[in-house]
Amino acid sequence: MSAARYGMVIDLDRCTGCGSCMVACASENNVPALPQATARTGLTPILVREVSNGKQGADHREAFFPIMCMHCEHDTPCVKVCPQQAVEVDKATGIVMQMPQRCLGCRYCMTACPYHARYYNWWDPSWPKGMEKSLNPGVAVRMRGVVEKCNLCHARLHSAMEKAAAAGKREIDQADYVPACVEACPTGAIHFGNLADANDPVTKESRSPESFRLLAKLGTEPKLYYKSKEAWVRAMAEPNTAPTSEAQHG
Amino acid sequence: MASSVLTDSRWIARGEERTSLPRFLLWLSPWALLLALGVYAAGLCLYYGLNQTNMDNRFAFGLWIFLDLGVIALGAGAFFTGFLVYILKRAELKPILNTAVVVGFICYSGAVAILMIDVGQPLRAWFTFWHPNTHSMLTEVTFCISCYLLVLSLEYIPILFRNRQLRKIPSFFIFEHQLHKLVPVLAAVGTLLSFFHQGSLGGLYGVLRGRPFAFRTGFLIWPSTFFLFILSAIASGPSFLMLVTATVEKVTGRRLVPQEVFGRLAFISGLLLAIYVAAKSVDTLVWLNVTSPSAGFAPWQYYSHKPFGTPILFAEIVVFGLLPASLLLFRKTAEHRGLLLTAAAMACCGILLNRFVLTVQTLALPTLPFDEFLSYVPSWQEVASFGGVIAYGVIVYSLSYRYLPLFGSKGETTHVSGN
Amino acid sequence: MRFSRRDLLVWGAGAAAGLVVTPVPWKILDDTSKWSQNWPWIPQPARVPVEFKQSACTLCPNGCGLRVRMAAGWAVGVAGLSTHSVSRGALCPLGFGAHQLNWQPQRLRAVRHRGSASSWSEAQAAFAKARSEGPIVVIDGYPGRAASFVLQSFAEKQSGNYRVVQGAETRALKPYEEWTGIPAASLGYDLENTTTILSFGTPLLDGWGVPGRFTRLWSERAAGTSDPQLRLIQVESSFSRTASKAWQWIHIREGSDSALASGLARVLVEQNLVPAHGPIPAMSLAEAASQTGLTVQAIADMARMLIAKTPTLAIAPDNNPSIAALNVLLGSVGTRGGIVRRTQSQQAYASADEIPNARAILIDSSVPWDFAPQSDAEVFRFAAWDGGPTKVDWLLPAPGFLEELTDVPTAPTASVETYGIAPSLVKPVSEVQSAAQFVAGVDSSSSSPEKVIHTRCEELYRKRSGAIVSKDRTPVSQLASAQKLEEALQNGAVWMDEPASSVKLRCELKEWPTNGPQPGPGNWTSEWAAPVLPPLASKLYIESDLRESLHRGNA
Amino acid sequence: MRRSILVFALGVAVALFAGWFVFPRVLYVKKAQPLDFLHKTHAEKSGVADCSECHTLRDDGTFAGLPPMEKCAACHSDRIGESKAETTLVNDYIKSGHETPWLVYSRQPANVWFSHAIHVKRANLTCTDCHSTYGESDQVRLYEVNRISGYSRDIWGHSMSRLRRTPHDGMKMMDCEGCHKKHNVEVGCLGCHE
Amino acid sequence: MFPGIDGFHWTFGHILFLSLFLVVAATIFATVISAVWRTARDFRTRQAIDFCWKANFSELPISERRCRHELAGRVISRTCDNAFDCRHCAKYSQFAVLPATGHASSLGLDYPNDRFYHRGHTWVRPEEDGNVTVGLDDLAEHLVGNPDSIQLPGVGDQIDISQTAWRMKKNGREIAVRAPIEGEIVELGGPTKGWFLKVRPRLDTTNPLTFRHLLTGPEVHGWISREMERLQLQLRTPNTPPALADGGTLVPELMNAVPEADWDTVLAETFLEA
Repeated sequence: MSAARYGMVIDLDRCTGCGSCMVACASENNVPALPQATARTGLTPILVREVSNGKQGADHREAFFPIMCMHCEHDTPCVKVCPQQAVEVDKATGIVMQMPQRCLGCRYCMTACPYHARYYNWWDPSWPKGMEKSLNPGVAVRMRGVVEKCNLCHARLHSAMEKAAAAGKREIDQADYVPACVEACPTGAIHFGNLADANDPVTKESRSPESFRLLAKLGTEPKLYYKSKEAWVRAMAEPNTAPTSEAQHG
Repeated sequence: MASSVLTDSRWIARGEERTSLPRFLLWLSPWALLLALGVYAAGLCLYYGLNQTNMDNRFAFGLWIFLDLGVIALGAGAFFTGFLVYILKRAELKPILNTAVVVGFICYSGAVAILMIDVGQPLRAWFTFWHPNTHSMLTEVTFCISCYLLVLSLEYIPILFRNRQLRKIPSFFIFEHQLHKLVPVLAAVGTLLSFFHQGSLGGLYGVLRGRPFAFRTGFLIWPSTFFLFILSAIASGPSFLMLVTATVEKVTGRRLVPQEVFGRLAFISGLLLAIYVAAKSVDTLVWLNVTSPSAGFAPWQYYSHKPFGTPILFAEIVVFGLLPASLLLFRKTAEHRGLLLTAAAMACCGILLNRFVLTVQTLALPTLPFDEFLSYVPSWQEVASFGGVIAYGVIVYSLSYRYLPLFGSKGETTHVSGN
Repeated sequence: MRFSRRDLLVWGAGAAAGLVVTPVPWKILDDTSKWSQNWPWIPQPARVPVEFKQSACTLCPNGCGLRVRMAAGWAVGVAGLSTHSVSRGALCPLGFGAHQLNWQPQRLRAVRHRGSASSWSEAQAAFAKARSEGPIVVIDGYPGRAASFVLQSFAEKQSGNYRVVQGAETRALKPYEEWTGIPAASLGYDLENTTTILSFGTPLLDGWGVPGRFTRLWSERAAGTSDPQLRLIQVESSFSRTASKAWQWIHIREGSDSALASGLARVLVEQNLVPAHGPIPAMSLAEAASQTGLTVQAIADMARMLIAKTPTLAIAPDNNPSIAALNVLLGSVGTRGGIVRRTQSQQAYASADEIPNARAILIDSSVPWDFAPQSDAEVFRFAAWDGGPTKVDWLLPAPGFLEELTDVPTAPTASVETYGIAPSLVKPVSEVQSAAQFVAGVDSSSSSPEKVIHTRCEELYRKRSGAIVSKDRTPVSQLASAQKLEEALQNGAVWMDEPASSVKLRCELKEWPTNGPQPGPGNWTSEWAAPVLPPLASKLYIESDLRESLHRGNA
Repeated sequence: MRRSILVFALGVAVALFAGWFVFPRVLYVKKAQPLDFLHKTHAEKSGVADCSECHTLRDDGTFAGLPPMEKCAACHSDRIGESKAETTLVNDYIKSGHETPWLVYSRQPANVWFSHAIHVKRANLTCTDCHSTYGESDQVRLYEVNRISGYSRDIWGHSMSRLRRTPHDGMKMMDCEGCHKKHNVEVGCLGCHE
Repeated sequence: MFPGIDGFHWTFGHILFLSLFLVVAATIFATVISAVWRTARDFRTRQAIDFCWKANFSELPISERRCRHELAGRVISRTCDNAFDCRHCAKYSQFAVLPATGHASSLGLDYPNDRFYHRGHTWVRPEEDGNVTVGLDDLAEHLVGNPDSIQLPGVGDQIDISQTAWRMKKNGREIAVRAPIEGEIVELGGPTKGWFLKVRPRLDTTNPLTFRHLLTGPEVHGWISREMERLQLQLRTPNTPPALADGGTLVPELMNAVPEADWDTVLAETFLEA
């Protein structure tokens, strides 16, 4: 399989903030919904954040940012800091891989991640009696005390690879590998593709002037792009250009 | 018989005056209670997991990282004194050496204990040795701290074997003697290790490209905080030793070390602190004007959040840096015991404040434009395990002081050659 | 010679030294870490092959198509069925977690009589007794299903009554029912052909109607462009999700929808912006302006905006007659891109708002939990989930998500007749019965949903109109047999009728309505039959600030 | 002095004995398979030539693992021979329709993702490359499970030191890596983990 | 961490980091090992025993380390620097010839002249069969009286000069009695017999070196009188009757008579413990 660089362009003008991606992701990755969890301790590998232009009344505008692992390419903060190589950037796919079974739960990577896209299993995962039957067989349940995050639905890549291999093919059929959030988005706001492939529509889209990346100046080269016609939304990319407001998270 | 039950004089070096056993136990009991509470809290964290703490996905590091950085900085006195005595042959500091070793041992073992409680999977901590990521500062820290703790325990053994009863066992006695002759080697190793991990602890946050508040550029792979931490650690270490010794002297109402030792320590501490403050100021200016803006962060943003306004920066550099440095450096103030100790205390506080800012404030500050400033209050379990470590320190030190020749008693000074 | 303490120490030292060169410490180190990676108390999914099946979601009357991931006979994942011609591969967020609903702690697993445990036989006996003693009212929340047919015919046989609890979308069509005489259940919105939509706080992008229908339409024709083919004007007092994505958000005062409608009507009529003169609202433009908080000019501009690109369709979240009247004025009733009549059928349902007195009331599980019948009759309520305290005599566990075979009639807002089948994919977690099965148990003469579905498929085949749509579109006329048609529907295909525009609909408005909307259920989650959220959907509310901020006013 | 050397040596000796001989027997629990199934016999009697005749790949490429009961029932629907195992098979499993609770020697933990399809179809490995000649086994060996980790002993391998190992002994990650290095196939963590 | 283990790469970082770590670990390990080895060596070459006593000796208070010749009044003041082993003392012979000032009576304590005395308050008496008997001297007897328990070595065991010969327990305090002479134990005695050990000395009794390190004649008086002074000081605790009845003779079972005294110090200095 020739090296790919999987990435996304999320069209913020299309995101209505419905949250389907969050639910689909949690369901795909066997994330438990724990009664104890709060907005600060829950597991939401993809989290839709609401932002506003800070204006009041009729001029008020809002947009929604689905935040997940940005799969940074250049000295990836989390990879660099993990003491025991539980995180790595996969050479074949460019996916930033988190290995819960290797992780010792020091959470250094969480402090390193500027996007807060990493989550810690504060509790033992558990489900109401019988509900464990509804777990996705493709994904092993993580244990308490480890960090996890979006790995671009790697289980789906597994089955795609296996399917290809069974058919005697070396390359996977791109149609077989679509992350859950992409599949779930009712407005098709999340575009997933191979940035290494110049002809991939996502590659083209990522180069459009309307596309941008969060905190690009940190120089971590995220493979997750956002896109918007709205100037104020694009200004959200950097803290010192972002419209300041008290109304945010009011 | 009653007299022999209620006394432990057989264990106390001959000619040393120590308070009666009951009074000693009375002194220990509150600390023992605190320790027990700490152990219980730690047990909760290990059994139920870290949901017992108030940390969360944004505040992934809490009280414990501040504690670790703090005590390890204060524990730096151990390696530094060893370095001065054995490598630079500053014999006048010998009287403080044993106490330095014990303090160091306490700080490091405490830090490691807390570390083991606050990682989610202590059973897998050894993976760091098996699959180390050599680019991670934490790997360096882990390796160095575990090695240095070993060194400290080895340095502790001779002091331990000098106990009046243990020394009666010939093999112990000889081993102690032989090991003691090799301690300079350990001191050298300890210096190397400490140099690296004190630095790496600074690097820990300095390398966080994703946290422009902490991120620093530097020399080769080391961010400037690497060197600042070493400096601040060796500056505060001696001050902390002075504090400990002075406290013990107060508690026991006895002169333990000659005044000139204090003078010497004060000078060293003051000098290094002054250098540190200078370096720190330069670093801060570079960071405010170059590093941070180039990452897209306007410096004023960091200080727009109460309570972390610019006063904290001022306090860190001037109030707890420049001021104690000058107090320690000027002969006049340094000779006045009260001022001396105040200055030492301020120096230590300054170092703690610096560690606090670098750890807690870094996490509290938002990075994404639509993040909010977060606050975090440790849960009682965190505070209790913190207190447990302090109690552990007090207990170990008290026992060492009572039963071991910490301050150059007859046992320590004379050493006839083996043959 | 005796073994002194010293010897013991030396021996211990030796043992320790020896142990280091045995597997003991190292193997234990390795195995304990392995143990920590496989903690026995953490559930792991079964190692079983995975397959995908098609069905439809019947948790609400919109019947979105599902692609269900199955393992060991259980649903282990839900996704939208992209080939489904109604929902077009989209689902609401709740749908994606629905496969876990059946194991919710609130799931009803046993018959309960006035709070205490009972049995099906007792319930059956009680129902039979009630039936022999007097009329029975059957209440349905999802009319048009095979099951509904069974219930309705049973009710009528009993000289009882069949009543329906209608969703907000259907209720919103009530005014047109009054003015056209066509039952609301036969009306729909021709969204696909409209160019301007004036939405009065309707959550069009937030679960209104079939989620996939409008969101896809919007994303194809409107999203991300300043001059969209489909103009969505959202009139709302607070800043909603729909408002955030609308082409224009008109910010008016709370509850001044009618006023705005009247204002717009005045402008349209007075400035001859609409061809035929209709009735003129009593309210003056200035009055409307002051009520809505907009300027007179703004309302005038807005009116022009409405006719700039026609057809224009005003959509209300409730049965607000003024808004309906505005549609009439705009000539958007019975025309392409407006309110359309999608079927010839005159099928009208009596509303459950008032209930004739009866010996017993049978409530189907499709009725929203918050519906409480105003009657002192004996209540037999079917439900899959316990939605909290409510006054019922018999609480009867109904099949949960994908636990029963059912058919999917046309969605309330649809502009075209559709028909689909939602096969049962998982076995019930406990002994459950649907209302229809229960009735059949009591009255041997009544038919079963399976049979009804079968006959309906045969009818469709006989009519030969419309087509079977899945990946591709096959006219019914080209199908070999009714058998084939049923099979296709079983596998996620949908029967679609010819486009609605062919069906005529006449509507005149005598005078401008003055009465306001009658209150009905509020946002989309309370519309939803299941009273409990899927656990993963609850994360939206608890672990993110996404949903709590819904309906947050900014003004 | 001499005495203490002796005592010390005694300590070492005891530790060595305990560590190398007692410990493994304590750590691993031996379990018997529900039936003594013999690959050899089946290869000979029923003329099954190829492993994949029973251990099949599904259409989606996933590995079916051990054959389902129907496969056995196909021949054993009525008993062949008089062996006790035969009786158990027919009565306890085929008649009652229960799957046989085989203890899988090479079962990896839940977090491991191993694709037979990729290794067999793409890398052209043969079954024996990993499973040795177990396909010709003429006796059933006991299944040994690790008390602490719950792993089959085959994962660590039968040589406690992992030094004197037969080529196919041991299925730890190190062994996977060894083979991958040999054929220089590089995969990331999630290449083999879930 | 090591080549072949997941995550190891032959990169500069790995090599540098790990070699540095291994060097450090090796150094620490080597340090410990060499300390252990040196310890073992000291024991092998019996230097350990010797060293223990020397170290102990060096930590005795100066007043306890007076030279025998000072005791005998041959010199004004001299501190022993040979751990009471006059056999190898360069100064011994040159002082020994000087006249002793001091008379031979011994303050009501019984110090017969037929034996030699060790500073640890033991005596050695040569027997006809060439063996010697070893016992506690009178002062020690007065202190300890009847010990609660005695732990004698076995027949055939070696004892060394100034090493522990046997142990006694009294009032829960352990007393290690130092051997006055080196040799092999041939018979065991006890307080009842008035002697504790019968020893075959390494050198025969005719050899002058055998007893050279032990006190005789006038030295004994000087020594005992100083010991008595020390006792007097140490036992003069505020709330006790004068320990030394009628100014001279000791009361028996002194330890029981004056229980509140600092017996750890008294016994340690009497039996030459640190």
